[in-house]
Amino acid sequence: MDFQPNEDQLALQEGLRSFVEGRYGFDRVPEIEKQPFTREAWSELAEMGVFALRLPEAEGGVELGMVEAAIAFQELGRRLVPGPLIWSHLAASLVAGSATGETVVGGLDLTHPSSDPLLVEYGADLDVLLLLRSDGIDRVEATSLEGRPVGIPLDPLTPMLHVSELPKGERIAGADDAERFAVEGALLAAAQMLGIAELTLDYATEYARTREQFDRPIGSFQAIKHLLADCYVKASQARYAVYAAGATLDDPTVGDVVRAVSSAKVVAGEAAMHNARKCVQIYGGMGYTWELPPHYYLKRTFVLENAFGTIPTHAERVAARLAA
Amino acid sequence: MDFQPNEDQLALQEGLRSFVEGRYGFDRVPEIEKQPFTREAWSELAEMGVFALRLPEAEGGVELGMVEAAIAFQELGRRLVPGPLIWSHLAASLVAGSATGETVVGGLDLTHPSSDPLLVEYGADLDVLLLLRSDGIDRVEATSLEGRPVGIPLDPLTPMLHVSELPKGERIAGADDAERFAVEGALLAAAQMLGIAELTLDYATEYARTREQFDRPIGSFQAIKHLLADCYVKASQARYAVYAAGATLDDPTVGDVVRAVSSAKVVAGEAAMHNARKCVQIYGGMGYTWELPPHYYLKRTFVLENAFGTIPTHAERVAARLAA
Amino acid sequence: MDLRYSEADEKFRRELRDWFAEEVPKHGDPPGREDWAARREYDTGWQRKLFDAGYAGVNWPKEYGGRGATLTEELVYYEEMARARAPYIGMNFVGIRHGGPTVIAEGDERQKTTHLPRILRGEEVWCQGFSEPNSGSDLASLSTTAVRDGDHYVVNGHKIWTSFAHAAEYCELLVRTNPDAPKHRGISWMIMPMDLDGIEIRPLPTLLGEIDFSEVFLQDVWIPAENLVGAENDGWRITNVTLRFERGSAWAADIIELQSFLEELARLAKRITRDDAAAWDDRALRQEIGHLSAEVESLWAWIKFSISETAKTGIPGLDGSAIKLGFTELNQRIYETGTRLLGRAGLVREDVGPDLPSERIVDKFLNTLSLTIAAGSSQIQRNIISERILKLPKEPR
Amino acid sequence: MDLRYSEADEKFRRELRDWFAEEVPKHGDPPGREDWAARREYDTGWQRKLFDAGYAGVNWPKEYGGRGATLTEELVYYEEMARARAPYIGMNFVGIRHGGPTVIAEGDERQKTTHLPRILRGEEVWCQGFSEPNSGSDLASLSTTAVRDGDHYVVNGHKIWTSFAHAAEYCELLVRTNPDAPKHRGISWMIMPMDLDGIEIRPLPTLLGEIDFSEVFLQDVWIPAENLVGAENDGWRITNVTLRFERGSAWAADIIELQSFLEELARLAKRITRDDAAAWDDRALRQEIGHLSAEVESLWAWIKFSISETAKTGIPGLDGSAIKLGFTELNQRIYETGTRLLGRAGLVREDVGPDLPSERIVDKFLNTLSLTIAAGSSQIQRNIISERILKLPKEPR
Repeated sequence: MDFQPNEDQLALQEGLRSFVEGRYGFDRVPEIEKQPFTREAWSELAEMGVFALRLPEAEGGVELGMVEAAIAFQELGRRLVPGPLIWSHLAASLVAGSATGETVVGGLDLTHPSSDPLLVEYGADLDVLLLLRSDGIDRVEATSLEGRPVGIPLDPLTPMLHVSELPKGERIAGADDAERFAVEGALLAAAQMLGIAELTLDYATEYARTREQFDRPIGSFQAIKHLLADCYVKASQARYAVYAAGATLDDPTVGDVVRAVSSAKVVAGEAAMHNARKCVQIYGGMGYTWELPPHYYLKRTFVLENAFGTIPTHAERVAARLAA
Repeated sequence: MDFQPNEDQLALQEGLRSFVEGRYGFDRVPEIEKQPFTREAWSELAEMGVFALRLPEAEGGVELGMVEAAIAFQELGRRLVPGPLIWSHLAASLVAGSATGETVVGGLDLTHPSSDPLLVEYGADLDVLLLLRSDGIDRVEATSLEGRPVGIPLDPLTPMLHVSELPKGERIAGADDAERFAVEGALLAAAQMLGIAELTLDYATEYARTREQFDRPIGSFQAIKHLLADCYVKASQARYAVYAAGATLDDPTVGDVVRAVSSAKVVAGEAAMHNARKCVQIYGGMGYTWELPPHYYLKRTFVLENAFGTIPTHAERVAARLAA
Repeated sequence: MDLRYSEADEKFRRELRDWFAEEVPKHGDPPGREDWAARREYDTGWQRKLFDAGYAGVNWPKEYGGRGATLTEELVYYEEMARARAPYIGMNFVGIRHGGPTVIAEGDERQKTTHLPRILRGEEVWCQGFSEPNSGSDLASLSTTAVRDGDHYVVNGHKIWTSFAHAAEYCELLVRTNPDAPKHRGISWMIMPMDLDGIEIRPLPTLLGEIDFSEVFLQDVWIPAENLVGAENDGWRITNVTLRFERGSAWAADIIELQSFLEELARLAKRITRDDAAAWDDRALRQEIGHLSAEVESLWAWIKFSISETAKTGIPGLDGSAIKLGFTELNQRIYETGTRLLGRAGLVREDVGPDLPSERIVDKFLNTLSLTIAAGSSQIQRNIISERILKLPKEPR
Repeated sequence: MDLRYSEADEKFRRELRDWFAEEVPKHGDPPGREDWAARREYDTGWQRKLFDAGYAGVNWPKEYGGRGATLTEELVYYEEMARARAPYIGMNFVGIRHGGPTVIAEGDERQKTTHLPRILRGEEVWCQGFSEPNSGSDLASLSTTAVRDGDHYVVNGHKIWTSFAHAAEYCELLVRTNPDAPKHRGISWMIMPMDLDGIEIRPLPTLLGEIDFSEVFLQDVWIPAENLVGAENDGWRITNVTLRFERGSAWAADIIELQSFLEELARLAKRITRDDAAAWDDRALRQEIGHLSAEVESLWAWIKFSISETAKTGIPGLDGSAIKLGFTELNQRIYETGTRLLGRAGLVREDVGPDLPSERIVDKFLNTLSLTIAAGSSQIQRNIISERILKLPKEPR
């Protein structure tokens, strides 16, 4: 057992972090916000291997595992990289052109029938929409989608297409792949939330070190210190839960995959929401402005919390395993 | 509207507080613990009017209302006064001798059938046991009870009789009285928990003012201050929720009785548990000793939380009214 | 302890209820977020209607054109306002709830006759110039200076979080008039006309994307000395007196709104399906909503207690901070629950389905994030509670 | 990042599992709470068996009679110990986990050969003399004095929270040897034989009613100077080094125990009925238990990460405080959930029904209340995390 990142994993992390910091640093957000999705940016992500990461070499991939995918998505989460990242990554082996970024693939999780409106993230930017159902995956060409772009999405970096009716689509994969999508999708969303939990902690810590009130940095007050200490614990819990779930998916003999992944989604969801909320609070009035980072992170957290199963859904899934 | 205690209410509170402080102050606990229930102490409580409070004058009572009963039970709760207080108070109009303390009446709430063991508080000290069922109230003579005194009750001041089987009993009241018992019982338990929330706040505040570490009173650290500020908010919420429920029972035209009482049980339960827990924590190592007050309050809180419906039960009851 | 309203209160309630029932629908729906002129018209128009009906400044003394209502009548007013979903006080907020009451308490006769009737009639909009970029929680450290020059003060500084600055005719302004005194002792309170030279307004978009707030830059603004309210350097006391009076019954309308929102959530949860069942079938959700409702009830009772206390003693108690803390934290939790209940419908800030009020719920949730920060953050309130109410020792500085 | 154990680890695991399967049942059930002689016999007897089988001091270096196991083997040891519900370390705790390792790291040869083998064989029980009535969170302010007199130290003071003091042969004692130095610089660490004159032990009942802890009064206790461990006045550093090594894998057994307790709760909830349904049918309860389990998983992963880091760097990282904070707070929540699930059966501290383990669950809940206080309260851990890990500025003093 060596539950430390190996050198390749560290290199992957470093490479992605430096790419993402440069391309998606907060100073770029005002510009990105005007047009969150562009084909050029998407190609760059493909070149970085974000989608092909786990494909066999023969298919143009690098044959990495879920731990590496989790590390990659953690970095994407840290800088709120926009686009249907999870769907295109999952689709790499199913939809031609997804791995290279030529075909932009999004999706809708329909495994849990609900009365929710049909809101497709980046719907207007897609080539292909996948419909994830319990018994299989259906493919719909984006051109056949009828819908209305939502005027004000919650997350300014996640535009939504409100689809009036779903075409039936073409069945391209069965129940096994559907189950795999659901589980891996949940983990990748958790990984992005881990990134959010980390960066909101970093932002809030830095702000607390420099912002002065009552002639001292606010970070010298226990009230702020203890909030941040709790944020640190939550971000750490999220980190190791996500990595452990990745390692379990990579070798299911080391644990229960569903339990590991659902635990990660619960803990990372909790951490992202907690830390983003505290980040707003610690920034004080500035946390309530559009111009500073905290609100973007909080808003994205809601998007990811509602992707591939919420905290209560996954908590119940863990409970079901306990009782098994 | 004048939601302030009137002079009579203040006098009642003051009278009871001074009686209870003298007779049940913490210095008396080691002695009381050896024998939590005595007939003499019970007679004194009866003389103070604890049981006859709401009876008509013709029946030896003082014709007061639920607000006054809540005030009285808040004071009893503050000093952990032992005995089947709620049952004997409720039974005053139903069981001869209950109001005067000559007949000691306890009870078991069976309105929600469960697999819980039959644990009767102060079972070995009772004359009469009432069985509260949804469709009525049954009376059982304590002499006919077969059971085993529990060696180690959680609350050292609340001995338990573990009854093996319940006699059928004699039906002495119908569904209306049963409903009344359930609602008023919940409020009186909430009132006692209010007392606990208040006194644990007082104890912890006083300790924080005097205990020094790092060359300052621990109460000068924000970590402790903010814990106590939250305790203050909880105790206040409990106080006014309990009083409002009392006023609503006294005049049901001012609100929804069930909603008011269930809200009080939720909020007071939450406050007592929170404040008792924080009191242990703020006392630090001393909070973990038998010799100091915090643990007695925490233990009694569990007893009251499980009396006349728990927090989740009452929260659901409130929800049902919202959806009505 | 009596929760029954008097016959006079109930008569007032019936009167109000009838009037709201008639007037609220007539006043129509509020205009869009960015139509400033229309919003001003809507808010001040409603204020004018209130004034004409005798309901403006319900808690202001009669001598200044208010209704001089008792505190319980005020409570009835807020209750009925919330029940009728009457227009929110909006742009009149600072004038009616803050600036006006301060002028009533501390202003001179000229200030009173100049401003009070116009505020009541919706003819004057006020804004607030208190916070500064470096003076948030530590408001008393403010550094905007006012230097006396003849019969004027020359003001320089930078204010932030000024709501509706560009729509306002006047600003209640805190300035430092004595830089050498201890920080609480060198502050003055003045009325700044917003049309003076040297005032620059720069909108500050909130996380809602709204530009209701601005930064206000003051460069050599010459304010007539007669606009000083109260004594020079007595501004901190003046501010705190008003603040303390402001709290209390003002929460009443919000509390009623929260209770009806929780009822709405219960209805919504019955309509929303998840996994082929109504969301309301989820006991965890029911318990959560029931729990939140119980807490709202308790705050409502607390406010009634606090108002009754003020009615008796004439002075608001110390509980304002504690009620503010409890209320604002609870408010956030309630709207977070609402947003979570919406599921993916909560990922948009406009309504995307029949009976799915995403816009209102999500925007309100975002709005609640400001409540635990503005007017003294939760951290500041906890300090106040622990030091002033619980008498815990101060921190070493 | 690899969670797979090596073949050698797995071999060790099989070996251990077989041995525990054979020996645990033979060792029988622990004796009653107050039968001290039997408890000592039970705890030290088990230690002796571990020693004879080569499993004593699994993390101690081989040269001192330990197994010198790798950190992952140590983890395997704790995992299997928890799975087998092997006897708890009990009275051997201070010697094996604290006093012994300190002597290994800082003691001289004589101290090592005198104490280490006897601790390992269960022949020496140690207790801890660190806390004092006025030195809890602020341990470094301790005031028990040791004054050198010839080849002895004369010790006077008052210690508290000393576990099993009356059963122990030795006490690891912190004393002040230089009253004039800054508080962290005047402390020494010594080994005090418990049979010296001048030691008075007074039991301190806990909220469980147990008397595992005592106060220890020291009046002119003459401790041989050779019992000083490390240099005079270097005791604070020595204590902290050991503390830091102590954390980490030691939580592993508790984590496994928590996971199996949550599984037990799920089974229990299926048997308990409430309102004519199984408690487990309550979605709110299932979500709560699932949520708690997810958090346990995350801490387990964190501990594995932390152990792997230590294995690589040789030095435990700074996360010990954070893991302690997370683990102890979670532990309390889990046993509170268990106690609440018991309902009225949780109002007694003995078993009152078939398959209703009230005694164990309720007592364990009460026990968890100490976890957020002892060995650095949650408040102290948050200070450490914020100052040492997050590098936030210190408070003014």
